[in-house]
Amino acid sequence: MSENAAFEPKIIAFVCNWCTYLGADLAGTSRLEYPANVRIVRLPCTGRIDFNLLIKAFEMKADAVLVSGCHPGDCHYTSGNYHARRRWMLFRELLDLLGFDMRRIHFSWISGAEGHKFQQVITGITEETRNLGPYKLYEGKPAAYPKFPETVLPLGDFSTEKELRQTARKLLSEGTVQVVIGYGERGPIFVSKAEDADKLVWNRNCLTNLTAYLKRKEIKTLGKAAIVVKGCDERALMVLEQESQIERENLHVIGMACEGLGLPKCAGCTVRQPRFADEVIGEAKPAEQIDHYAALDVLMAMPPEERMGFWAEQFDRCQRCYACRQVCPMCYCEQCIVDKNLPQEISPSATREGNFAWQIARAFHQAGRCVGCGECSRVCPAGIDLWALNLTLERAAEKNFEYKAGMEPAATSLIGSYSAKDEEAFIQ
Amino acid sequence: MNLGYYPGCALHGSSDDYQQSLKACFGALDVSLKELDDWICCGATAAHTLNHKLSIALPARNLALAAQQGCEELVAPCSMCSLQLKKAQKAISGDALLAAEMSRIVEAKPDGARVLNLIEALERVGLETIKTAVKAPLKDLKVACYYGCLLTRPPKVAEFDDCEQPESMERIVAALGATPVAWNYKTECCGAGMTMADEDTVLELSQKILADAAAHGAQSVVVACPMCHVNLDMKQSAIEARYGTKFGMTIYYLCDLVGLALGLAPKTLGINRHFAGRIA
Amino acid sequence: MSEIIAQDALRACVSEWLAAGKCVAGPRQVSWNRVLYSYLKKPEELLLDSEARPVNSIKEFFFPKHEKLYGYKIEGNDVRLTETAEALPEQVILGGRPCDAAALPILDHVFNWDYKDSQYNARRAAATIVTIACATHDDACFCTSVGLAPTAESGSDALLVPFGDGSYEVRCLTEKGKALFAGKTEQSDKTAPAHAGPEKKIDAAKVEAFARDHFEDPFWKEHALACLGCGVCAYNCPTCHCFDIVDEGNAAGGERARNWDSCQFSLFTQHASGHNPRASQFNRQRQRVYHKFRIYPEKFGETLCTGCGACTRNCPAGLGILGIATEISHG
Amino acid sequence: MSRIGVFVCWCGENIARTVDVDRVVEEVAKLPGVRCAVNYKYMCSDPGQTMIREKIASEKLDGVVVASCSPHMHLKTFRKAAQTAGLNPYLLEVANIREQCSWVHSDRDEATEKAIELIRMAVAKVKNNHALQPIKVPVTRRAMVVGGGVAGIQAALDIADAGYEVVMVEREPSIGGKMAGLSETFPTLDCSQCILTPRMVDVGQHPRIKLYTYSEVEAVDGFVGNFEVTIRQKARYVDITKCTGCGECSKACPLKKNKSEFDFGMGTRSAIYMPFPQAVPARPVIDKNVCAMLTRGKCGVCAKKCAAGAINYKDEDKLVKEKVGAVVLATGYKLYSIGKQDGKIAGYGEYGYGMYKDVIDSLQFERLLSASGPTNGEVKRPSDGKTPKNVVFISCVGSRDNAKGLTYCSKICCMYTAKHTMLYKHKVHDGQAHVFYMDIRSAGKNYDEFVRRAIEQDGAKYYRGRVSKITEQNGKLIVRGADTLAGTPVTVEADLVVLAAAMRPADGVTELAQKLNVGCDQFGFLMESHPKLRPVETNTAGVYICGAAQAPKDIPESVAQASAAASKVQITLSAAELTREPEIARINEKTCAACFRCFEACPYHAIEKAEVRNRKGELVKRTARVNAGLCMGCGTCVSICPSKNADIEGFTEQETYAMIESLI
Repeated sequence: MSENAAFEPKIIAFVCNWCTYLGADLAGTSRLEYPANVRIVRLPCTGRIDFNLLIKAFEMKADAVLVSGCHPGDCHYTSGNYHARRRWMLFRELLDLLGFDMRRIHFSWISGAEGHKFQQVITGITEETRNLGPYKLYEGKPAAYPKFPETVLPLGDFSTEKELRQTARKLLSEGTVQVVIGYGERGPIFVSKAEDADKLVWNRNCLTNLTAYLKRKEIKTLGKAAIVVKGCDERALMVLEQESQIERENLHVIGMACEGLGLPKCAGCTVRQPRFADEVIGEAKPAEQIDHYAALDVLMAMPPEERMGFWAEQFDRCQRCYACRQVCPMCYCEQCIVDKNLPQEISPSATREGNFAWQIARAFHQAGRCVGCGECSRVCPAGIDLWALNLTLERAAEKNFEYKAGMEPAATSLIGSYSAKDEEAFIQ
Repeated sequence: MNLGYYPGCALHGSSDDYQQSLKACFGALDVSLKELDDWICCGATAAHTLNHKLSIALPARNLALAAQQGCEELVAPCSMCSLQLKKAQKAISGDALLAAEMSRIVEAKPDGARVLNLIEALERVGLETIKTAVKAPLKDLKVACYYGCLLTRPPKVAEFDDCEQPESMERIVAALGATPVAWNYKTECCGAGMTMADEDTVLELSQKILADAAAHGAQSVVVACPMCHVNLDMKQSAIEARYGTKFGMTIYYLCDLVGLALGLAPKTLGINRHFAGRIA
Repeated sequence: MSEIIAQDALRACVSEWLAAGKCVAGPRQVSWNRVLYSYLKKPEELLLDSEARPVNSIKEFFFPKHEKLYGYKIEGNDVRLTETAEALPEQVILGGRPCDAAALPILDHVFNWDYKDSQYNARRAAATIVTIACATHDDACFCTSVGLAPTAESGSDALLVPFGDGSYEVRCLTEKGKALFAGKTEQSDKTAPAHAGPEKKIDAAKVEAFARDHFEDPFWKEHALACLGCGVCAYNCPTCHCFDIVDEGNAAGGERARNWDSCQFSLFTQHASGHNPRASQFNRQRQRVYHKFRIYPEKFGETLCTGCGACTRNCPAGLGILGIATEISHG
Repeated sequence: MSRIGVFVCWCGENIARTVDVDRVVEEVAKLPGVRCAVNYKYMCSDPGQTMIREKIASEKLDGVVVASCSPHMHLKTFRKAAQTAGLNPYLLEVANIREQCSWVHSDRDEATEKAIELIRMAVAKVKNNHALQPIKVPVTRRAMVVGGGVAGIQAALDIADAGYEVVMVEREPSIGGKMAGLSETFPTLDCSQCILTPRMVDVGQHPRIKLYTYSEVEAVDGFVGNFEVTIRQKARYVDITKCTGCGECSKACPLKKNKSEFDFGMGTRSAIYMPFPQAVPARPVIDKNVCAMLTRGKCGVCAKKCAAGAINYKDEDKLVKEKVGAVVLATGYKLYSIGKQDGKIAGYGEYGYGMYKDVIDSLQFERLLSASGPTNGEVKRPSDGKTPKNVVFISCVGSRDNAKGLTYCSKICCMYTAKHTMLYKHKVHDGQAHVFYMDIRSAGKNYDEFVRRAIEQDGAKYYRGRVSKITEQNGKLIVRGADTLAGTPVTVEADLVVLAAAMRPADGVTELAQKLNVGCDQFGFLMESHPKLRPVETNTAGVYICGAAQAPKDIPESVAQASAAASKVQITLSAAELTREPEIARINEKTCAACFRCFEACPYHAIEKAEVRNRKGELVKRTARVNAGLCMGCGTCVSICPSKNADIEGFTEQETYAMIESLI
């Protein structure tokens, strides 16, 4: 404490125009004094306050950040704060995993009539932050690579290759589809001639989540497609349909029953048998169930500063090759936020700051969408444990909203919707 | 069922009969009362008029103890105790800074336990449970339910159905088969702490209460506060002497009636230790 | 007569260099499935005689993925430049493979043919490259096809040829190399066996010839369909050297920096107007092959590929130079 | 390089006392892009605004920052000034250095530092602002008035007389509201019905007013100028087009013992009934919960009696749609529920309301006084019909009571209580009125004189103090209270007690408000968009409020406010097209990936799924698109959109990031 006696923290508050900003004004008209450390950024509604703003605020050396808006039910725009609340419920879990100092991120509901509360909240935050001292963003303790629980990596037999080829041949020769997106000896292939159907293979190297190709211009031009999916890949189709990225009826789905490719994600797989494919090839025995989240518990068991150290070491390796983005079926934006520079919300540089900003954005944009196909982790040349970020958000969605992406086709998007009943304990 | 038990000074002293009745009664409902270890004054002393912080810190410590001793529900049969404890809880829950300060002072987190006065405690046990446990229904007992001034006030803290026309005690009494009378003085003051300081006032106020109860056909008055009992029971003869009216009104603790209805002997409940009236 | 050094002696050197304040980089197991060339904190981290090949190349020790060129401060209405006087420590790049080292002379040309890139050159000057000859190769390797070999010496200051018994024959090729190992080696009369390396897989000349008159050939489309447009191939290629220059800062000031860039990104050639001369992924892939086998050779007289196979090994979609070049080479 | 002008306001001493305005000017003048920086005593004053206008012209400013009070105070003022000087108003921003700086900090250096930073943020934003043009939307030149009380009636008549069509929706079978049930009105004691009923008839007969009684607003779609309202016409079981209002049906109806809503339970009515003789429309309605025909399928007497054959037991609720351009909410009030109500104790049990027959509320007393009331204007107490000789009036029952009631003052109770004592005295000459009050609030033309008359001429006894308890003893109500002026407890043996219960918003207002996205305060009163400057507007464009729905008020005020709302409506309807604030969302259709999560999230359904087609009409791509008429500019879509193709004018990503980056 003492060495921070002279330290005056910088606090950035993002507040809505109709409640908290008016609350702050009321504190003024009522002459309620509070420390001068806070800088208020006025936005129309908490619904407008995006997580990237918080990250940027910390990059600009904020020692603490406050997000504040109307009480539930009081939103000037009826539901902006509900949307915000749902996002923060997910976002905090991600930051926590990364080992962020959660004592520096505050959320509150302050109405236009609560000048006193505004005074109290700001005073509280300022004092707490004074005691915490300056925030050394993204600096953690070096940590040994944690010991994740051992799992057997199941490997199925791939006897159904012949059937797959027959199916493809039939679809092409009968003109049901113009192209079959499948796996070849070296990787994904696009078979448009029936006689080439034998180029298709089904073996342990059929790793790529082929649904990632559905977003690509080059592939769309090939005509009506049949696509080979494993149960895990198939989940992506649900989300893509939910987000109007595919018209299911214009896509022929060949589901491959799969008992594992010997990857970590195959342990305890719950979707070995595709459920919504137009035709399913093979029968898969259900996998022995395991606790997917056990690995996260290992990470969360580390003290925050060590978690931060762990991720800093990992993200320092990130090259920004964007393989994680390119292989992801859910990353279909026409122009990725990181490729935009007015404003430059996320630094394109492979610096620690830039890489954190990028990985946080990439992961959070998957909140309630990632289907856990694990491709990002598999292809990352730097071997960054990206799966942990996705899995954390998956757990948060399941824990807070009993929501699992890509399980049923009719689901509404988690982030696009809200419930007045969403329950959290962190908003003052 | 297990409930924590905060006796406070009264039940360990002048109102020992209350404690006896309480234990017997809850025993019969097989509710075990675990007395809070190392409890201290609830603050209903001069504290709450002299030193605000102290008046919160005292109950806060008791609440902290409750939390430490893993008790989730704490019965405080004395209306002053329950009030003080609830007051403190309210104050702390509403004010983060104060909460922090209190934790510093009592060196523990003063949260947790839900505080129950006698009525709430019985409600917690459940009207149905009590109904079914009744062995000797108290039919043809006409009783005036007397809450006194502290049990229901201040409304924001006590959170009674209505601080002026409460009905929770009537519901319990009815469940025992007795007939609660409709009367006017349910929540008037009996003179409470004036007992020593200014007896005249006590006698006057208590007389009004007894008179109105009698006027509305009550044969007895049931209370849930040691102070009320002292003033209506112990002082009754003095009142009768002063105003020359014979009341002969039995003053029961609420748990007395429950106990009786459950078939316990008046002796077991310590009713024989009361001063006025005859035992039903 | 030859100089040899045992592995533990080599590790001893590493700790000595570290103690002397040098930066030592070498292959390191960074995660369960990845080996990267990266700076070492302790000698044990150095991964020797492992089948697993580092994903990246050693170029990043001279041409980092992000490099500050200079900083600026905004004061009132004027801007003040602040030079980046980064004192470069001496570097030892240990355990690179000949195909990695061979890329350095190539990069030297790029960074010096007109503008002399001081920062790159400073890094080069401060570094000693100690290569380890390959004792094995995998399906992706094709150094022999581009005129290199498991014991190629180009770009190395010293070459360590493994005996297979945990010791190496030390061939000091430059003064730097000699200086580094002076007194660290023992005399011996054995000489290390030379590993043959992969059979010749592609014919660079054929590829260049094909490139000359097949610019519009449908071949390129067919072979690019699977490409997802990430930067793995370029970023981990020892010879790819494209970069982007960005200004990053805020109201107080900021920096001008050089970041890696890849011709495989759609934004690489995107015009401000929105028009993109390489609109589709196959254009970009074709560009990469052209640059390596036609455009660069035309300018500098050598192929922009050392046959390390990194692009093929690491491509998420199983593509890479080797596949395409092979197809062209065999008809 | 931009040319920004910074204008620092002293706000007299308010800012200058704690913020060193000279230093501020000196510092911000150094900011890149700042062309000039000046300070002045009162920027909002005419000379202040002139200064801004002149500088814009002389310095060719392309952006302005005014450092002054909260933007909620004067942003509009200054933007207007900029506009008159030819600068696009949206190139002006306000830095709030009063409410959020000088007023909350005492350390002069800290406050000055903060002021400088706040201005720096504003400058950074302005640099990134761009000119915005107001949005034009077409207008349906009709209005809807919800609520047929005196406020609604006034509003409807004003709008209709101005030449616009009005749709009036009233929940009860007749318009007239509370006022129709009152006896006489203060301070003139003229008969309430005598002044109201003619206005009611006007409404009923007005060629431009379309009346929906016994109807409720089911749903509201659209936006200012373009609302589509769905109205539920509740089944009346009487065809009002055939019915002549002769009243034979009610006479014949065998079920006469139903509490009359109009008499607040003091009187009775038959199952088929007209709420009161002067009802508009003068048509009966069948209470479907009691009518024997509708409950048990037996009876049908009224149908037999009805010569016009207007009775229709098969009648059902109907849903009708109406298009309007503006809406007036005049939904009125109800009384604070005291004591026992439907078996539940609601508060103030000490007064025994609902336990003691002769404890009644003020509206019930109005009916006792009213010539058209259940007692034909004779004051008789409910329990035994005796004429009460001692009547106690208690004011502030529920009002101004932080402990267990409502914090606000219901405003009219003092006056009508005084009125009650008078009218009572005039009817019961040997009677005595007692009033327990906290304060007498009689501000208003001839109001205080009126109260004086009650006390001095009609001899009402006023006790300044609260009543602690009412008890009943052998037929008398023992009222125990205090006279704090005399400093003594008071006990009155009363025959009747009248409680001046607080005014609360009518039931269902919050639900209605939600349908229109209008805010309510913590008590449920409709929220005006500015307490002083926009008292009848709401935060939803095109929706206006008046009468007791907004806050407790008396008849003259309600009428005045109704006319105010009416004139606002006329402004909205005056042009075929109206202009809206352009600070709304926009979508970059070029890079929109059409995932339509914004479509799901938008609270105003302002996002459309659109298609982009080329000249040949082929589909190029799908995209989200903003309906400028619907968008309210909350920006929820911006956060939902991963690649920020959605952005919000006035708070764009670029502006916001510039602000944050200026905080270094």
